[in-house]
Formats: sequence, C-alpha cells, structure tokens
Amino acid sequence: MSEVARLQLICLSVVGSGILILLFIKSVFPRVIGFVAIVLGLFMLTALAVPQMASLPPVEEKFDIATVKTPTDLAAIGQKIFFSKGQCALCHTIGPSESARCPDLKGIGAKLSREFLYESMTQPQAYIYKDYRHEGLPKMYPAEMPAINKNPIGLSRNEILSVIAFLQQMSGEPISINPSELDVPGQAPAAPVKAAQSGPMAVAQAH
Amino acid sequence: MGPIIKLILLNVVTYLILKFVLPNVPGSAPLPASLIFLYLLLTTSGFLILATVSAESKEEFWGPIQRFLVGDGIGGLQALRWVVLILFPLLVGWQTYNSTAVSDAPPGENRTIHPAPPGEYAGLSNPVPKTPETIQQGKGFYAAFCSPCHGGNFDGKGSAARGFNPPPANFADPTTIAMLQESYLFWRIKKGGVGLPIEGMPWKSAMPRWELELPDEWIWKIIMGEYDGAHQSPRTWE
Amino acid sequence: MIRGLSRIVPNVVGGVCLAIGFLIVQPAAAEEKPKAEAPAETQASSAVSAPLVKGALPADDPTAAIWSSAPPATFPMSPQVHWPTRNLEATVKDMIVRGLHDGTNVAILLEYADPTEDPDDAAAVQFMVGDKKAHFAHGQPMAQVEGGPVNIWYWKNKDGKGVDMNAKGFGTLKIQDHQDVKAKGAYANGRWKVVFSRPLDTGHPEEDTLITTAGFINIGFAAWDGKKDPSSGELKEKGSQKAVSSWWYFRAEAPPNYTGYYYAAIAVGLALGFQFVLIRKLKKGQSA
Amino acid sequence: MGYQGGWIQRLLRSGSGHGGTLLGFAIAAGLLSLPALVFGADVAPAAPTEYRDIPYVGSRNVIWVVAQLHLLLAGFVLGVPMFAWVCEVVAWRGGEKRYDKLAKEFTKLLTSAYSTTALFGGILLFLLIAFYPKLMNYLTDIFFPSFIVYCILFLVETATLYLYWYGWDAMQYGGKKTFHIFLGLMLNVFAFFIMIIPNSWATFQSSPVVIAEGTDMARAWAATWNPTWWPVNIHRIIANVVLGGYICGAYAGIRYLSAKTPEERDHYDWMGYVGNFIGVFGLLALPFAGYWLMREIYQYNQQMGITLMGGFLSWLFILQAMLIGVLFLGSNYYFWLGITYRIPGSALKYRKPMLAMLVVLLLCLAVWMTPHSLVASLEEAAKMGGSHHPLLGVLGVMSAKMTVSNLMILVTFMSFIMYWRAGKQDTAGWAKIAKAIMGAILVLAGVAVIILGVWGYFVPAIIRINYFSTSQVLIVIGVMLTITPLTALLMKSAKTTTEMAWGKMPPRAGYSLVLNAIMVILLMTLMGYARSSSRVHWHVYGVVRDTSQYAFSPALGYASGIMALCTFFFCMIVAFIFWVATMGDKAKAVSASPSKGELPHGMPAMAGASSALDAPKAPKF
Repeated sequence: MSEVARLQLICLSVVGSGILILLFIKSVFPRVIGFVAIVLGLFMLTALAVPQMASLPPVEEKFDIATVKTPTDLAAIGQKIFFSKGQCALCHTIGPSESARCPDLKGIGAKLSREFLYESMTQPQAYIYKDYRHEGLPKMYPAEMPAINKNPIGLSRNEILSVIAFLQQMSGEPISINPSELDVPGQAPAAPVKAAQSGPMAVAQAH
Repeated sequence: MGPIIKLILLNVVTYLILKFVLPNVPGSAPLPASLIFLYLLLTTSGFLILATVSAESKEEFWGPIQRFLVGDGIGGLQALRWVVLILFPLLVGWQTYNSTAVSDAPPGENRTIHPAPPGEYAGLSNPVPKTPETIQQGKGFYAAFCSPCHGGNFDGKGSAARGFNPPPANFADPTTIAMLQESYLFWRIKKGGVGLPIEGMPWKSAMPRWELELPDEWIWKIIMGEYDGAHQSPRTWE
Repeated sequence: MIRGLSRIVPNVVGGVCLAIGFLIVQPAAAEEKPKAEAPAETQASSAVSAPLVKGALPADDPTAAIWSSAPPATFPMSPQVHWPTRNLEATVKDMIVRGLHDGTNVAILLEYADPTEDPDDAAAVQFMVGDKKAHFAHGQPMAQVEGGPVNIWYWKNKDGKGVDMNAKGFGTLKIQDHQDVKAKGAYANGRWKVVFSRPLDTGHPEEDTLITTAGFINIGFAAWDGKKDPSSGELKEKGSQKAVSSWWYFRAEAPPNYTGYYYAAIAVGLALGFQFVLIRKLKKGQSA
Repeated sequence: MGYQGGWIQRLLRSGSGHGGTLLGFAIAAGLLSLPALVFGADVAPAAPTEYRDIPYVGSRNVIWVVAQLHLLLAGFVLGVPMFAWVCEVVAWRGGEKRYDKLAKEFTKLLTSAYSTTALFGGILLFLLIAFYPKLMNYLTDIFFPSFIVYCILFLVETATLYLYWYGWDAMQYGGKKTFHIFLGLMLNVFAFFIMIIPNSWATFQSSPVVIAEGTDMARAWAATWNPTWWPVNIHRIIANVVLGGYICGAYAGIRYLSAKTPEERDHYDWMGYVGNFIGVFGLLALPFAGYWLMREIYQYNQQMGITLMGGFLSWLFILQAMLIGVLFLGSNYYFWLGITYRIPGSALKYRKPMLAMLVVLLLCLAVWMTPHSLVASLEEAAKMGGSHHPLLGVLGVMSAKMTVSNLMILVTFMSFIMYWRAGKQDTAGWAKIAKAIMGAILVLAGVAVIILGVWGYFVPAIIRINYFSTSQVLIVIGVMLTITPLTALLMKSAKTTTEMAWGKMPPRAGYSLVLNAIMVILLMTLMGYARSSSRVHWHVYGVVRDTSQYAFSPALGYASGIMALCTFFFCMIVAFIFWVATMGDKAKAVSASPSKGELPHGMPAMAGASSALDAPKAPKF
C-alpha cells in the first residue's frame, strides 16, 4: 500500500468515526467533535487528491577556483554570489523594479570602472554623492550600503571580482577581469568564515 | 419526491453540459474528471443550501426522502425502496472494489509548468538593447535553434514536437511567456529542461541546455525575437 | 424526538453524501478514462500493459500469433533534439508497442514503419533504474534533482542480438558485464517487428530495471533508420541522431487478486449497517 | 512521498514508547555529534551544534505543531479583546446591558487563554533554542533589543489585563467606566504591539533586509522594517478579528445546541449571530489584505512569489479556494437561515433574492475554485494539450480570481444588508429613491468589477496589478461605504413589521457556525504552511540556509494531516478554556434572565437587536 493510500485510509476512518459518533451518540459535545472529525477528514482527503509534490533543497554549490577558465565562468559565479551570499539583491536590482530600495545596477558595469566598483563595495562611504533629484538643497545619501568585505556578508576578493565581472556582463560590456587575477588559494577562499576574517587583507591587496 | 428529482435532474443536466456541450465549443477540450466533480459538488451543495434554508423548504425536501426511506405511506413505491436499499450498499462495495483494484491508468502527471527560477535568475534584465536589428537577429536565431520544436509560428507546433511529453511551450498562448519576465525565459533557455526543479519534472523535458551551445547574448536576443514574433510582451514592473 | 431526529439526519446525510461522493468520484475519475479509450493504433497512448500469459512467451518470435492478444500502445516519436548532435528529421514517426509476461520473463514487441531494410537499422528500449528519476535522454545529469542511470536494451539488425547497457548522460554508454536481454527482429511489408525479452528480475537492481507486477514503471523508445545518404555514403541516423520518445509507462499485469472483493464485502457490510441504523433511527423518530 | 518513509509507524511507535524517548534523546545526541565532528575538522575545533532532533516525531513536526498552536491561540487572545472591547463600547454608548455581559463573558476567557498562549510561547521558545540553535543565535544577534521590548510589553499587557478583568464590576459606572474602557483600549494597543514584534522576527525570516554595521538598536530597527512586516501585521490583525468572531460563533453554536432553557437559547442564538457577524465583517476585508501581502512578496522577490503562486505550492491554492468557498457559503447560509427562522413568515418572500445570490455565489465559486493547472490524468491532459484547459484555463489566472472574490464579497455584503432590512418597512418618503439608488450602485459596481476583470486580460500585468485590481477593490469598498450609511438612515425611520424571534434557529445553524470556525482555523494553518514553505530551504530567505535534514518542504497530503491535527488540538484547547472559564457560573447562567435594555437607534440589526428579546417566547422545538 502506498503512503498516499495509507493516509487516505486514515482519513476515511476519521470520517467514519465521525459518522459513527453522529449515529450513536446523543450528547451535544461529542457530536460536535464527530462533526469536526468529518470535516477534517474530508479536508485531508481533498489535500490527498491533489498532486503530492515536495520541494527538495538544491545541491549547495561551492566557489571552486579550479573550475574558472574564462571571464564568463567568473561572471556566472558572480551571478550566484550577487543573488545569494553577497545579499546584493536584497536591495539592488538589475533592471527597473518596484521593489528596488537602492540604485538599480543595470548598466553600472558600463558606467563605472572596475576599480570604482570595487571601492564602492568595500568602502561605500568613500564617495557619497549628493542627491539633487528633488527640489531644494541637495540631500546627502544615507549610504546604507554595508562594507561587503566585512562581516556579516564578508565576501573575499575573488568573490567581489566575480561580482564585478557579472555586473559588467549584465551591462553588455566585455568583462575586464581575467581569471588569472584571482588569488590562488593558499587557504580556501570558498570557506565563508575564513573569507569574512580575511576581509581587510583582501582590501589591502586590491590597492 | 419533487425536490430530490429536481436535484438529480440538475446534476444530470450539469454533467451533460460539462461532458458533452462544453467540450464541443470551438477552441475547447474535454474537461478532466476532477473539474467535473468539483462543479457537480458545487451544484449539489448549492441545491442543498437552498433546500434547507427554511423550515418549509427543508420539510419539502427532506420529508419525502424520510418517508421513502422509512417506507411509511409510500404505497406503490415500496418495491423501489427495496431496490434503493439494496443498491446503495452494492454501489458502495463496487466503488470500494474499484478503488482498491490496481488501476489501468498510469499515475497522473501534474507537472508545475512555471516553477520558481533559482534566485540568481529572478532579478536579471536584458542587457541587449532593444533595436529592430537585435530583434531581427533574435528571430534568426529562433528560426535556427528553437523553431524545430516551438514552431515557426511560435505556437509550439514545430516539426520535431510531436513525440515530446510535455509538449513544447506555445508562446502565442497568453498564459505562457506573457506572464513571465525576460529573466525567467533566460533561465529556462540557458539551463534547459534539466535545470528545472523537481516539481517541473526535469527528467521529461526535451528542452536542450542551450548554455552549452549559445552565448548569453544570443539567448537574450532570442528572447526579444520570441516576444516580438509571438506578439506578446514580457511582464515588467514599469 | 422528531426534533432530535431532524438534528441528526441532515448532518449525517450531508457527511455521508460527501464521503460517498469522494469514494465514488475519485476512483471513477481514475477508472473512467481507460475504459472509454481502448488503445487504438491511431491514437496516442500513455502506457503499455503487458498481460500475463500461461505457457511460453514468444521471446524470439516477433510474428507469433499470441502477440495479437496483447493490447497495442502507440507512442509518437520525435527526432532527437536534446543533445547538440541532433537530427531534425527522423524516419520513424510512431512506435507501436506490445508487452507480454509469464511471471518470470517479460517480452516487449516494438513495431514501426521503416521503408527500407538496412543492416544498420536498430531499435532500443529504455528504463529508469531504481527509485531515482533519470532524464529521458540517456539519463542526462539534472541541475536540481539527483538523477539515476538508465537501463537500455539495444538491438541492431546486423548484430541480430540484444545488448544490455547502462548510461548516465551522453557518452557514458556502457555494456553490462552480465547480458540478460535477448532480441530478435523481423522485417516485412516495410515494417520492423522487434522483440526484446528478459527475466522480470535479473538480480542486479543497481544496473537493471526491476519489473514487478505492482505498478507502472517508466519506459522510453528509440529507433535508428540505418539507411545511408546516397550522396555521401554516410549513415543518416547513428549515435544520438535517432528517433526518440518521451518517458511513458509500462506495466506487467498482476495475476488476479481477490483482496478487492474482501474490501468490497467489508464496505457493503458497513454500508448495510449504516443504512440499518439510519432507518431505525428514522423510524424511532417517527414513532416517538 | 517516499522521503517521509514510514512516518506513521514512527508516530504510532512513539505513542507507545515513552520510556524510549530519553534513550532516543541520547542516541540522537550521539548521532548528531558525528556530523558535528566531521564538520569540526573542516572549520573549527569545536563547532557549535546547529540542529537537534527528537526521534520518531522529528523536531520539525514538533515545532510545527507547537508554533501553529501558539499562533492560533495568540490570534484568539488578540482577537477576543478587540471583540470584547467593541462590545463593551457598544454597551457603554448604546446602553444595552447584554453587550456588556457578552464582553465580560469573553474577557473572562482571556485570563486562562492568555496564560495558555504564553505557555505555548514558552514551550516554543525552549524547543526553538533546543532544536535550532544556529538560527536562534542569528536571530538573537539581530533582534536582541526587540526581545527586551517584547518582555516589557508582556508585563504591561498582563497588568492591564488583570486590571481590566478584575476591575470590571468595580468600574461599572461613570468616570470609572470611562477609565475601564480606556484600559480596554490600552489592552488592545499593547496586544497589537505584542503581535507586531514577533511578526517582525517571522517576516524578517521570509524577507530579510541587509543588516549593516551599527548599534544593536539600529540593526534591530532596520531588520524590523522589512518589506512584508506591515502587510503581515495588517493581514494578521484582520485574521485575528475573523478568528475571534468565528470562534465566538462556534462557542455560541455549541452552547445553543445544548441549551436547555429558552433564555439560554435566546442568548446563545444572539451570541452566535454577533460572532458570525464579526467574522464576516473581517472576512470581507481579508482578501484585500491578503492581496497586498502577496503583492509585496512578489515585489520583494519574484522567486518567492512564483514558488507560492505558480511553483510547487500552487496546488495549495486549490485547497485554499475550497476552504474560502465553504466559508463564504457557510457565512451566507447562516445569514439566510437567520432571515427565514428568526423572522417568521419571511421564507417565501426572500426565497427569490436568496436564489439569485446563491447562483451568483456559486458561479463565482466555480471560477474561484478552477485552478489554472488542472488535476488531470495523462489521457485527460493529452486531450487538453497540456495541463491547462484551453477554454477554462483563462479562469485560473489572477484577473478572474480577483474579479470573483470581489463579487463574492459584494454578494455577502448584500446578504448582510438583506438580513438587516428583513422584517422592516420603510416609512421615509425618500425610501423608494434611496432603494433605487442602492440597487443601481450595486448593479453598476458588479458590472464595473466584471468589466475591469475581463479587460485585465488585455493589458500588461503591471497595469492590471497596479490599477485594475486596485480599482476593483476600491469599487467594492466604495459600495460598502455608501450603502451602509444609507441603509442605516433608512432603518432609523423604518417600521418593524415582524419582530425578530431569537432562539428559533434549527440545529444545523449551530453546526454551520462550528463549520465556519473550523474553516477559518484550517485556513490559518494552511497559510502558515504556505508562508513557511515559501522560504523553501532557507531559515532566513537567501541568508541563512537550512542545512538540517528537514530542509525539504513536505507534500500537501502529509502537511494537511498536521494541519488537521493542529486544528483539532486547538479546538480542544479552546473548548477546555471555555469549559474551565464557565465552570463556576453554569448554575448562575441558567437562572439569570437576559437583561433588558433600551435599543440604540440607528444600528438595530447590525447589533442584532430586537425588542422581541424583552418578551422571550417559548421556542417551538
């Protein structure tokens, strides 16, 4: 007997016991319980009649420097980081969106140099533009952007470079980062905890 | 017996309409049994609600049934009463037998057609500028790579489509690509059928994993060509 | 008392109607279709049903008379487009499949139209192995689902025998160490009839699909037209250039099972009891 | 469903072997330390435990049931004070004593319900800390300041509750009553904050924002204001009103069924009416709040939106549609029963409008319940050319659903208006014109909603979402806002032709009240599963991944079993609370006769009042 058939049998017996209660018992409260049992049993039967589908967690992927051969590979990794570990997509979008809370990054790779991009991620307060898009005095942006190479996000230099590669790709630009520029792991850059600790060092190397 | 005959008649008429009239409307198709069951259930519960909404109507509906079941003062219907009393358990038994017997029908496949894309694809936008040239290029790529299955008319009826289950998507249908953003199509084309999550039943999809053959830029162009050719527009936030 | 009754009855009747409605319609929904639709040759099917036969299986006789007792199932074929070396036009358009089993061995008959008989004509049947789902194109690896291998039974005209193979992705085809599959083809009137046979259980659950009488297993088909291109002398269909089908279903019919009657008897008893109690209650209600 | 491998046996076995639990704990701890050792070798010498499990049942199932029960109880505990306070205010302003009595009757429940909720909250907290240390560590790190605020609020709420309840009789008159009303208001205000603070933790899990460096306070503040916080707050507060109302109705229904005296029957019939009315009142607003929430989710993360609406959870919405359908039918049925039974001789008069409304309701439900992807066998799917029906498939998309849900709300609203007007005769000279205007408004609104719905198929999604759906909602709200005061004005001068007779409802009315309550509870458990499953394999969406063995989301059939279990437990707990709270004054209740009060003008039927109550008649059966 399959799992579903077994569950169906349970449901039917729940419904059946509800009917039995209604048939044989006179006092009100048990009868209400019997009625509730019938309703719940029917609900479960309905739930068993629709397709049974579970959602399995996908395999966790690791940033492995050995697999990076071309700038496109790098951008593919950058794409994953942008939308997951880097948490960039919690605020930024690529392309217009109603939910954007921070600047739209579409075309950013064409507008800004890779060095500037790197600096904006690691030292977001370095250059703060004033916001002139409204009447009156220009406002200071409340640069809410966290330093990406520090905790809690803590991307390694390699990871930041691949995000830049991805941003360039999404702007229709040639990717200016070559896989040969990546740090060859003496220590694994993939381990997130280590990467977080080695953040400041990565900044130093970038300059 | 008025109301109960009405109830039966109502259900029969509804069933006949759903089973034989609706499928023959142009552009329609037979309804699955689950849907017919749902509609019949609604009809019946509606009838019961109306029949029991007042004391009079309830008596009118339930009184005859009660008298019939008990067999009081029903005169010539006594024989029918016995038939019903014998048939009902037999019907229940027959259904039980059927439901425990090994089914002749293979398990239904309720594949999710548009499962959620992986996070890294949900927020992309097309980096290729939308110009007549790029759209034309996209259509060219479409003709070369996609049309054998999805059809030269974007209707999912390509020459190679006939053997595939699930069938190739019909882009002209307003409930396919018109409901999706370009990034979704990008994911589906790039990663192909094997990139689907479990609810999309990736093991059945014949969609190739185009990232092995086409650069991203071509895929973005194909997407533009597809929307243009199928006279649809992508879902946007603008 | 009548009042008490009027409280009981609507609820009971409502509940019972619904419960019985479920009982009736759910199986009816599943049961109705196959009966209405006897697998005609012209209409696409979704499953091959292999009846249980007494006596010898026609394991090496594609033209045996007993095959006509097996219901045919027709599956549409497509050119293989999934893998980069694709062909966009394949000779075989439909595959008619029949199955028979005798409790220990299974025989599957493929029948399809092929205008010419060539030494390189070939056909294959494919199954999933074990519980894991396998992609229909040679068990391609899938991104989000851990797939399993496929088991392929292959026959080629010039070899005249069956080959038992496994694959888990293109280019991973491997001939098994233990060959359990027999195959034989017969060509007549522009049609191939190829019969494959194998024990239901080979004792190698890691490599071979286990065919039981319990339910449906996945099955797929492929055919190669071995005709050569007149200009180049090259084979038109070879390797991954072939006609393929999607995954469909195969079932070896179980020997008659009488447990259903027991369940039915129990259900009849319950229904009778219910009826009895209900009517007694109604009667009491009226007399009171 | 193979992955759940034999959970039933495990469940059965766990019931019989309590002694094994401790041993199981030990074994589980031992087993868990194995991967921890391996992990430890990779990262750090002593990696902290990330998860713990309990054998047989599974940590996730335990958390699931306890959290759901806590949430339901909390919904009840937050819904009831609102309900009680409104009743008290009605009694205070209108001078009708029985509302005060009703309010007090429910506040009495609060003390025991409140402690039960807190008890489950405590159990939940302990279990979370034990089973999910990694996640709890993370959340504590972010939300620490709001934990403190939460604790303080709890103290204040408890004090207020005690004052409110124990001071009820002492603060009955004059300025003291005003203070008591103020206390009730504060009770609700604190309760509201007690609700929204944990909401911020839960919504942060599904829609986290980036936490930059900063003070603890700043971080907690930033995390609290996450995109789905307010939609969930609003959705929950309305849902709590609905839950409170329908549970009150169910309680009244059960008491009505077992009532022995005419006075009891009168009282509980009336209470059932009030409960159902409040439930429906909230229900009318709930779809709008749900729509807003869904929209925010879609905007926050398209992936999550698709998972819910089109992905693996899409089948869940068939169930949701069924439950909501039954709820709408049940609520309207109760209204109609009220008309035919409480207003003698009205059955025939109202049969036609009822039939019309029923047909509209059923047609809407048919559309509402038609899924986009249909449950179909292979053959059926082949005939349809896929899992979408070529013709009926168009009923499965948002445009159609929004349209019919608005229409269903309109119909239910009409049911209510009909009930309100039943047995009354207009005397005002302008009554005819007013009625014509109201009819025209209703018809026009219905037509406009349908036109917008059909038109919605031909415009881009964003226009439909931003303008059409919003307009539909605004039209329906507009109708309610114009017709309600108009009817109230009409009623003010109306002459009562037939008195309302309480205590005459048939038993099925009581059962339909119970059914409605069950539907609401099931809906809440179902949507709890949906909200939790939409995070798929994340504890905190996109930030903290669930790496436990329970990272998968179970299929609906299995999940529905747990939902049914939660519903049943919750009903039993509530029944127990009611039983405990009313144990003492059963005898009193029997002997007490319903209080007589002056009828407030302007809101007779809404308050369910009728002067018939002053002269309770003996029920006919």
